[in-house]
Amino acid sequence: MTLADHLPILPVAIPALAAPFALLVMRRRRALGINISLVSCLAMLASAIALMTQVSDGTILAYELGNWPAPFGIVLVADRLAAMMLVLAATLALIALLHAVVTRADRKGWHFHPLFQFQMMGLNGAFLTGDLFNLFVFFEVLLIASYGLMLHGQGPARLKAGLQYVVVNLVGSSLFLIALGLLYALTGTLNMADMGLRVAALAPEDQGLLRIAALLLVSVFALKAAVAPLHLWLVRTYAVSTPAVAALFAIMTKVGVYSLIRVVPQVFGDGAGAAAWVPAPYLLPAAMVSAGIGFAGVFVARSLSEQAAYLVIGSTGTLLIAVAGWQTATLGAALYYLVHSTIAAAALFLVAAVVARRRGGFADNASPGPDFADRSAVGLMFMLAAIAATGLPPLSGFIGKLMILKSVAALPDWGWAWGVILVTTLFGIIGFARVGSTLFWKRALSGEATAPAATRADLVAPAIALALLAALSAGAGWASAYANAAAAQVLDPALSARAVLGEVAQ
Amino acid sequence: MSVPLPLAEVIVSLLIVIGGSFALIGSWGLVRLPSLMERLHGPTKATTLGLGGMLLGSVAYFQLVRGEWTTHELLVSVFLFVTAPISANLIAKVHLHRLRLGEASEAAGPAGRPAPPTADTDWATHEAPHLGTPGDMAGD
Amino acid sequence: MTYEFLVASAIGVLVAGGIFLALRARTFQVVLGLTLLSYAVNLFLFASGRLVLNRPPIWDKAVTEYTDPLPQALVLTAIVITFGMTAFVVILALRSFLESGSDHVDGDTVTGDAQDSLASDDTHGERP
Amino acid sequence: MIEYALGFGFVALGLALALNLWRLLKGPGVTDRILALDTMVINIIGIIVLAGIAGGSGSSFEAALLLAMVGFVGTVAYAKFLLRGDIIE
Amino acid sequence: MAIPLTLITLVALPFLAALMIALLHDASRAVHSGIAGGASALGLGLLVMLAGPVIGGDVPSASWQWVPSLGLDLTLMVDPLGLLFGGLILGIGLLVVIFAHFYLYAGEATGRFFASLMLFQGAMLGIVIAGNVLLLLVFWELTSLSSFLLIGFWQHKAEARQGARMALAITGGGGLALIGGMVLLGLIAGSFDLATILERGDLVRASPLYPVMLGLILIGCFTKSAQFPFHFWLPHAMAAPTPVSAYLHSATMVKAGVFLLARLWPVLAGTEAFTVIVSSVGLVTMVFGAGVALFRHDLKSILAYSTISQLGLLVMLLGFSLEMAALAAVLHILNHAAFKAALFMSAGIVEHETGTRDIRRLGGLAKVMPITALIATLAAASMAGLPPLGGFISKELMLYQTPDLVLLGLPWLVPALATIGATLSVGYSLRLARHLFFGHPREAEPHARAHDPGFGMWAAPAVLTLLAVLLGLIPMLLAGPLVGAVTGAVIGGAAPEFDLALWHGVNLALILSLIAVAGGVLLLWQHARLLTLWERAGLPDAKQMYERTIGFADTWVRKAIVATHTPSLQRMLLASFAVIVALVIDGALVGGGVFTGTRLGLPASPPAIIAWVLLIAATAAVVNDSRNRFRVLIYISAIGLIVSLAFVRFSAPDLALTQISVEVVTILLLLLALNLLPKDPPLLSAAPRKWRDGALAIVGGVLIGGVAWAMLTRDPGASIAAYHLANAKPGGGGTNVVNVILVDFRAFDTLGEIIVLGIAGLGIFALLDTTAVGAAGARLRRWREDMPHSPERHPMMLLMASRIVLPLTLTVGIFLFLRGHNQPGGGFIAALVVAIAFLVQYLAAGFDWSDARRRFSEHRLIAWGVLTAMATGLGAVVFGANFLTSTFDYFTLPLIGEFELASAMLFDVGVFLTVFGAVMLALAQLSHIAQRAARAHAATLADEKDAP
Amino acid sequence: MSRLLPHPGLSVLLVVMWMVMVGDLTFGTLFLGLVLGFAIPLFTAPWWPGRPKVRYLSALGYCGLVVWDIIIANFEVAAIILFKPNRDLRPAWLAIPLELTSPEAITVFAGTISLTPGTVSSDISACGKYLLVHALHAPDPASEIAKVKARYEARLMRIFV
Repeated sequence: MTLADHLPILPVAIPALAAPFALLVMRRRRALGINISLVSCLAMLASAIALMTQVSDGTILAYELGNWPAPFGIVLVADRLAAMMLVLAATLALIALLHAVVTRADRKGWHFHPLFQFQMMGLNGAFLTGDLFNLFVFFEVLLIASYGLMLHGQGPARLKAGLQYVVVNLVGSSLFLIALGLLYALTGTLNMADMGLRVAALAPEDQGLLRIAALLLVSVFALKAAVAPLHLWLVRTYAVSTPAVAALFAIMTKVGVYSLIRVVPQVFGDGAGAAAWVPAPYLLPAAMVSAGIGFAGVFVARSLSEQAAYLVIGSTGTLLIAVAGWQTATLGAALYYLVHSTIAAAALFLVAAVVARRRGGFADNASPGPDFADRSAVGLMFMLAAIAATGLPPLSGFIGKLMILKSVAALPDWGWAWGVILVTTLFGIIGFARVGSTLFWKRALSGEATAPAATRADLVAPAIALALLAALSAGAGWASAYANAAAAQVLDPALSARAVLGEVAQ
Repeated sequence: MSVPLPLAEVIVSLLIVIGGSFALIGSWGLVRLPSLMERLHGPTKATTLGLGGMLLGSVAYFQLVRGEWTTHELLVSVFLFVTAPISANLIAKVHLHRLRLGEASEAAGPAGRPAPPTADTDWATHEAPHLGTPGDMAGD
Repeated sequence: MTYEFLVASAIGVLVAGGIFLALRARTFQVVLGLTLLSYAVNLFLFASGRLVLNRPPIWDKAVTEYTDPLPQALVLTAIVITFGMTAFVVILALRSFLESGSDHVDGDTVTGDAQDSLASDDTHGERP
Repeated sequence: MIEYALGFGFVALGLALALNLWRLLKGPGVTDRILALDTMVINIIGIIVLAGIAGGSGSSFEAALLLAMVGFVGTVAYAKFLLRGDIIE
Repeated sequence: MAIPLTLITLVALPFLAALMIALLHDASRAVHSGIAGGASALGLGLLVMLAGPVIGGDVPSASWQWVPSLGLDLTLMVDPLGLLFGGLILGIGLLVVIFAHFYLYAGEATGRFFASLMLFQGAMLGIVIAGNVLLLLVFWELTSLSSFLLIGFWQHKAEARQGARMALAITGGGGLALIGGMVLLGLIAGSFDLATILERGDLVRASPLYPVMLGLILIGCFTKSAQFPFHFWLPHAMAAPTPVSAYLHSATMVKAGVFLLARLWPVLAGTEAFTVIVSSVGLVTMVFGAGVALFRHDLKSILAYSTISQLGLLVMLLGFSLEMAALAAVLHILNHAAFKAALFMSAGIVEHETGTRDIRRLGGLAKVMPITALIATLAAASMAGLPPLGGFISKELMLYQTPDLVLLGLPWLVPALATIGATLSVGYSLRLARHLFFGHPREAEPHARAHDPGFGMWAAPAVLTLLAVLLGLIPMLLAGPLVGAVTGAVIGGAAPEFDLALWHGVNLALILSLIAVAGGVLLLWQHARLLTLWERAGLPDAKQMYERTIGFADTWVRKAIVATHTPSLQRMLLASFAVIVALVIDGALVGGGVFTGTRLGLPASPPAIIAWVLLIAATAAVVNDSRNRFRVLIYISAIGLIVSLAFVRFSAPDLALTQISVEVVTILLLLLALNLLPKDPPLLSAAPRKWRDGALAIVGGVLIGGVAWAMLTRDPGASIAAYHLANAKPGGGGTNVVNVILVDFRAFDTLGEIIVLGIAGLGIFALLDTTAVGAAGARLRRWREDMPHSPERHPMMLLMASRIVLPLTLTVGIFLFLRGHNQPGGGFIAALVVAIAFLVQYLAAGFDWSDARRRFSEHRLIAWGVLTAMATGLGAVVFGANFLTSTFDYFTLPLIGEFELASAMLFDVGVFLTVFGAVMLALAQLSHIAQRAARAHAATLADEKDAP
Repeated sequence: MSRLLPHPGLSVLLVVMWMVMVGDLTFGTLFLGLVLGFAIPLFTAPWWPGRPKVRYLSALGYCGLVVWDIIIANFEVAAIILFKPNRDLRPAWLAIPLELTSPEAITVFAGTISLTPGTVSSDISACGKYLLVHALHAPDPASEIAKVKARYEARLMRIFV
């Protein structure tokens, strides 16, 4: 066995090691802790990319923890989709961490870096695991870590929002457990691939329970993905979080989307009887409503961070519209747009932070303030971020939306989908134009120019994010091809079943 | 030990019955006795002889009937003997405290309220133990 | 009266109580509601292995029949996690009460609450 | 024979539990409720012990042991709360 | 130079220029304009190089793959149409740059200006030479964005910001419609390659989706080229600096719509729908624009509406679906570009010199600025369509075509309206020239300092006017071949025979244009009276409508959002629970299947039933009594007791142990918290809400309970647990299968689980670490115990007992840990027991006393615990096995006898450490925070005292 | 000696307890028990500062006595609960003057009183010289006090020197 054989465990193991070490050194030698955190993120990225290169040819790596054969032990499954999410998460983490360190946001408490690493461990684990209960565990890991991060810096606003966030997610976890119990009671297994096979063999008298379980499970994912009407928790939570954290949170809702994409075809595919493609009747309308609400929020929001928070809802809705098609093309489009929208939202949160840092008391509210440092540079960044957020050229959002529009056109009610997508985009454009022109063009008559920013280093992180979006747009050919391949792989559960359970299962 | 089975069964059953009855009596006392201080006596039965009986019964059963050496039931009794008085003591303290506060729900029993031991001191619940006296645990 | 009925109905009652309390406006009640819910959920998850009497999953040459051990392991994990979460939410509720002086779930100030001993003058909450 | 004894024991402890419940709900004093809870722990230990005998396995005695400890801690905590408010000061 | 390279450079040049200027934004104006002009000139040169062959009939094109899966390729091609527009964009661009260099005032951000200008130029150029419709869309939206920057260039002006926003909203929105239309077009035609699409016109027109597609595309075109009713953004775009207006509204921005109509003419044109919609919209716009222009007083506003009108003319011509009309359109595009740019620049000059654009304040400028007067007048004449200027020819052609189109079944309608339009345009053109330059000055002030600008400033308009003149004098020589080729490109075939000349003999067109001229003069003569009528009419202003619509949408959407999205936990949870209930019901109804399964039930024993009653009663008490918080805690622990009893009964000893120990810790935690929380505050919910929630709760309870029943009454199928049971001893080396699952089969879960607990500990620490400061600290210091307390801090008996309880409990803990692998117990339970043992110390002896004797740091315990667990996992990797692979063996020592060592035990140690650390951290932190807050405060006070 | 074995009695108790808990009489168990019996008191010594001198033999005798009393008294109290109506009940507060001084001794004394049914030691006086005991049925408090002091306190005086 070489290290390459253990590649799938690395994205989980690295942060799980880094976190306690950071915790040990944090109190006495902060700098060392920061370095541990940064190095760990780089290592994560490296391992994720290595994993991607391994699976990009379509191989599915199954890593049996403790050498216990699947489905009896826990197995990690690394396929194109998982690798993609891992790379995305690591990249985002690097950007967020960079911003946190540069802006010294990580110095408000003792536990930022350990929590951050644990958060990454939770995310990576959730992306890799092929076991439903293990997925629950990693959900909890990333949630509790996110509680800590979300409350980082504290203050009344965060505490209020945090309480709501935590309670809602606790209810979600309970729901998850009920669904799990039901599924185990019916199928007698926890391994997703195995469960997929067993679900297909269920007796007719169990179909009702099966459907209930499936619906509950899906609703848990919807709650995490903040799909209307389960989205109410998101806005305040994200708007009040420390910007670096909020930027990282951009991927948290995508975990729900990911789980949906991962579990539904694998477990509730064609063979699943009453639970076949179970979210079908609800997903599309819910997605449309989310998109509507999200961009309506962008349209009326009164501060950048609030806009960014609503954007998260809106973009998730948009990409779920595509997901609801459950076809290779639509799913491929959705995956490409998923990557884009995650980075775009992060960029917007970071720009909001940069603005707030420079405008003093005016923060990032959409109200005219005095002139501030690097106004035109920041303004340009905001414009690019807004372009990305609304999906205009030349950044990747445009290509993503084109892919979605084109692929969705094959669906029965494509008209609705198109209408929602196009109109919401318009709302976004108007909203961003208004806020941007007020923030960066209008000048308050009163109020002296705020002092020049202590550092310009905080411009780096958002710049990197925007550069990534440009790259994603330039390399859209490769990226979209990869996304489509990943989609095709996900939609053929037999592949992963074979990889996980071996030929015998077939 | 070699005890003929019937006898063993008799012993076990007897212990179980005694234990059960005392537990029941204790709880009955908890219900019927007039005020808290009296009720407080109920559980002590259940604790000591009630549980003790059943635990001994269990030991005897595994020992004599099944011939397995299981003694760790006794530990339960050990713990209870150590802890039960403390629980009773604290509950009594709370009662005295609330009695002094005049909580409506906390009625004095037939024994009335305890008089202070002497003129110049009061019970520890109402007056911090004097320095240097056994009750003075503030130093710890 | 079968054990199955007892357990199922108990789960139902706990869930009902949990939902009702979780929808109250005071943090403490919400916490209670979550506690009830977690009892119900643990029982439910445990029940997914069905009910078996006197067959603990302790391996023994003599015994051939065991209850399903897996749900027990899952519930154990679940209990631990729920404990951690509950602890966190309790502290969070307390903390936000201390910060805002209100134990309303949305941090709204409730008229008629005497608990807030802090005069409104010094609320220099965060230090930058 | 033992079966009958066990049956008696179970019924007795069951009744005891019921009586505790009555006291637990009725009060009147909060001390009565604490006491009821304390007694309940004892009775439940009893039930566990009897169940152990009935099931012929000692695997549940640790539960009894733990209950004995934990019941004590609970009572102490409640009492300390009522006496001092801050149970760990 | 190779064709592909040429094309890519052609497009890239402006963007590179923009980039350079942006990078050198601190450099002087000369540098900026130099780069911009140089880029434009270079591009123009390249285009000229291509001109010969293109007009000769071959279409240089190049293609690179970009997003194959999408059909979006980087295809560039220069056909005559592209050539014409490219020429206009670059040529006029160059002139505008020169003009702007002199026009811009000192101290203006020329860097930003020229960068945006180049950006825009690149986008425009991209539109006209894009060979792939999706690529065209990319550039299309880019023009909207860059024009946003240009129009808003004077950021401090409110109207500039509004104008920019409006332009972006309208054109960008139209662009979205266009995206839809183009994607549809591509899907219908089966390709997004422009050339391919242009060949498949019949296929497209036959498609059932054609109307939708047409509608979407037309919205795109109309918004861009300001057709009625989307025209209103254009006049407000005049807030931009004049060079920008000259560029956007003569040759580029607004022409993009016209260009697209022309580009897709072979595909779209010819159908009834196309002809009627396009031509009528164009007609209306033409007349409407001209009419408004006649009554404007702001120079640029007049030009703006004239632009609208002229664009209407072009659109109408293209809408005719006639080849000759197309030709006329092409010619007029050329003309309009020339005279309109010239006029804007002259307007800029006038404003620059006189400081006003209100023609009512100006007049007789011909004396003081003759050159400008000459240029502007000639250009205006061309706009009016007077001979011998280019405008005349194209208008002739237009009028000549009008009878061929019949709308509403009225053959005279189109010619009549066209003539009216022409008349009006004669009117406003003449009025413009006359008011500005002839008669005598109306106001002295602006007149005083007016004089001709330097050559640099009037050179550009001069060139354009010259072009306009020559287009009239020698049209065939100058533009004949080009127009022919372009027309061919537009109609997608050979251009019809045509001859461009001033004189075609007396025909309808001539008569009509004579009428127009006469009418124009008449209008000018009667203008004052007409003006009063017009102002009395007071037509609605589209801009206000727009503003109102946006404002309306904003207020109401915001109302709706605020109403629904004010963060309220109760609402969030209500939504969640409602969804859950609905879904369960759906599952039950749709899924079908039977409710009660076939499994035989186990008869319940009497104590069990009583315990059940107890649980129900306690739950009811919790709900009903939840106001008295302390009491509720007692009920809760009663419930916990019953649950653990259930675990014992249903043969789950490990669960019972866990439940019991977790129970007590939770209670301690709640008591600690409750000490500072209100003890029995009034309840808040009103009755109706209670009923609603109660109903929901009952439904939810019944549903979940029912599901549980359905589940419990079914026989389990084959479970993977069988494998665990079979392999626990041989494979995992332990007889307690649950524990083996936890530390071996599913150790990965446990790893996550302890991490959750560890994080919870850290989070709690972080939360409480800051209680001493800020509002919380202040509140804590003022916190008065709300119930009188007993003075005795440490009851003697308790303290004495605790000293013996500690070692006893520790022993039990170690015992539970060691046997965990084979009997109920294990690291987690042991950790909780040990934690409880220490907590008893804290309870009895107080925090300080006990904490002083503590020999461990919780943070380190957590860290080392996780590390230990990870180490066991990685240890396996070191030995080449998979992560968390366990091993075990039996050893025998003399005297001791045989005993087992399993690597899983080490993992369990990790569990123990983490859990113990987390629990201690949480509770120790929470204890006596009030005192600690006071202490911290005292300390800070002391520091402050020491400081000075 | 006292530093390595702070509480010899405790150590013995732990070893016995370990044997009882593990429930087999192999040498391995005993060895582990001895290790724990040595280590745990050492580890927990800081939490038990007092070093009471105890006569262990007489302590054992005392335990026997107490157990016997418990059994007897249980039946008495059971009789009271079952058959004596509340109106005939004569509960009383007894303030028992203490001659014991060490907290350990007093605690044991109070514990004994609580364990033997019919009496519950409720509180100690602030001066530490009196023990407040509640008797379920004490028609004659004085004799009750005398009995308790004679039967238990006297013996404890001899055990705790």
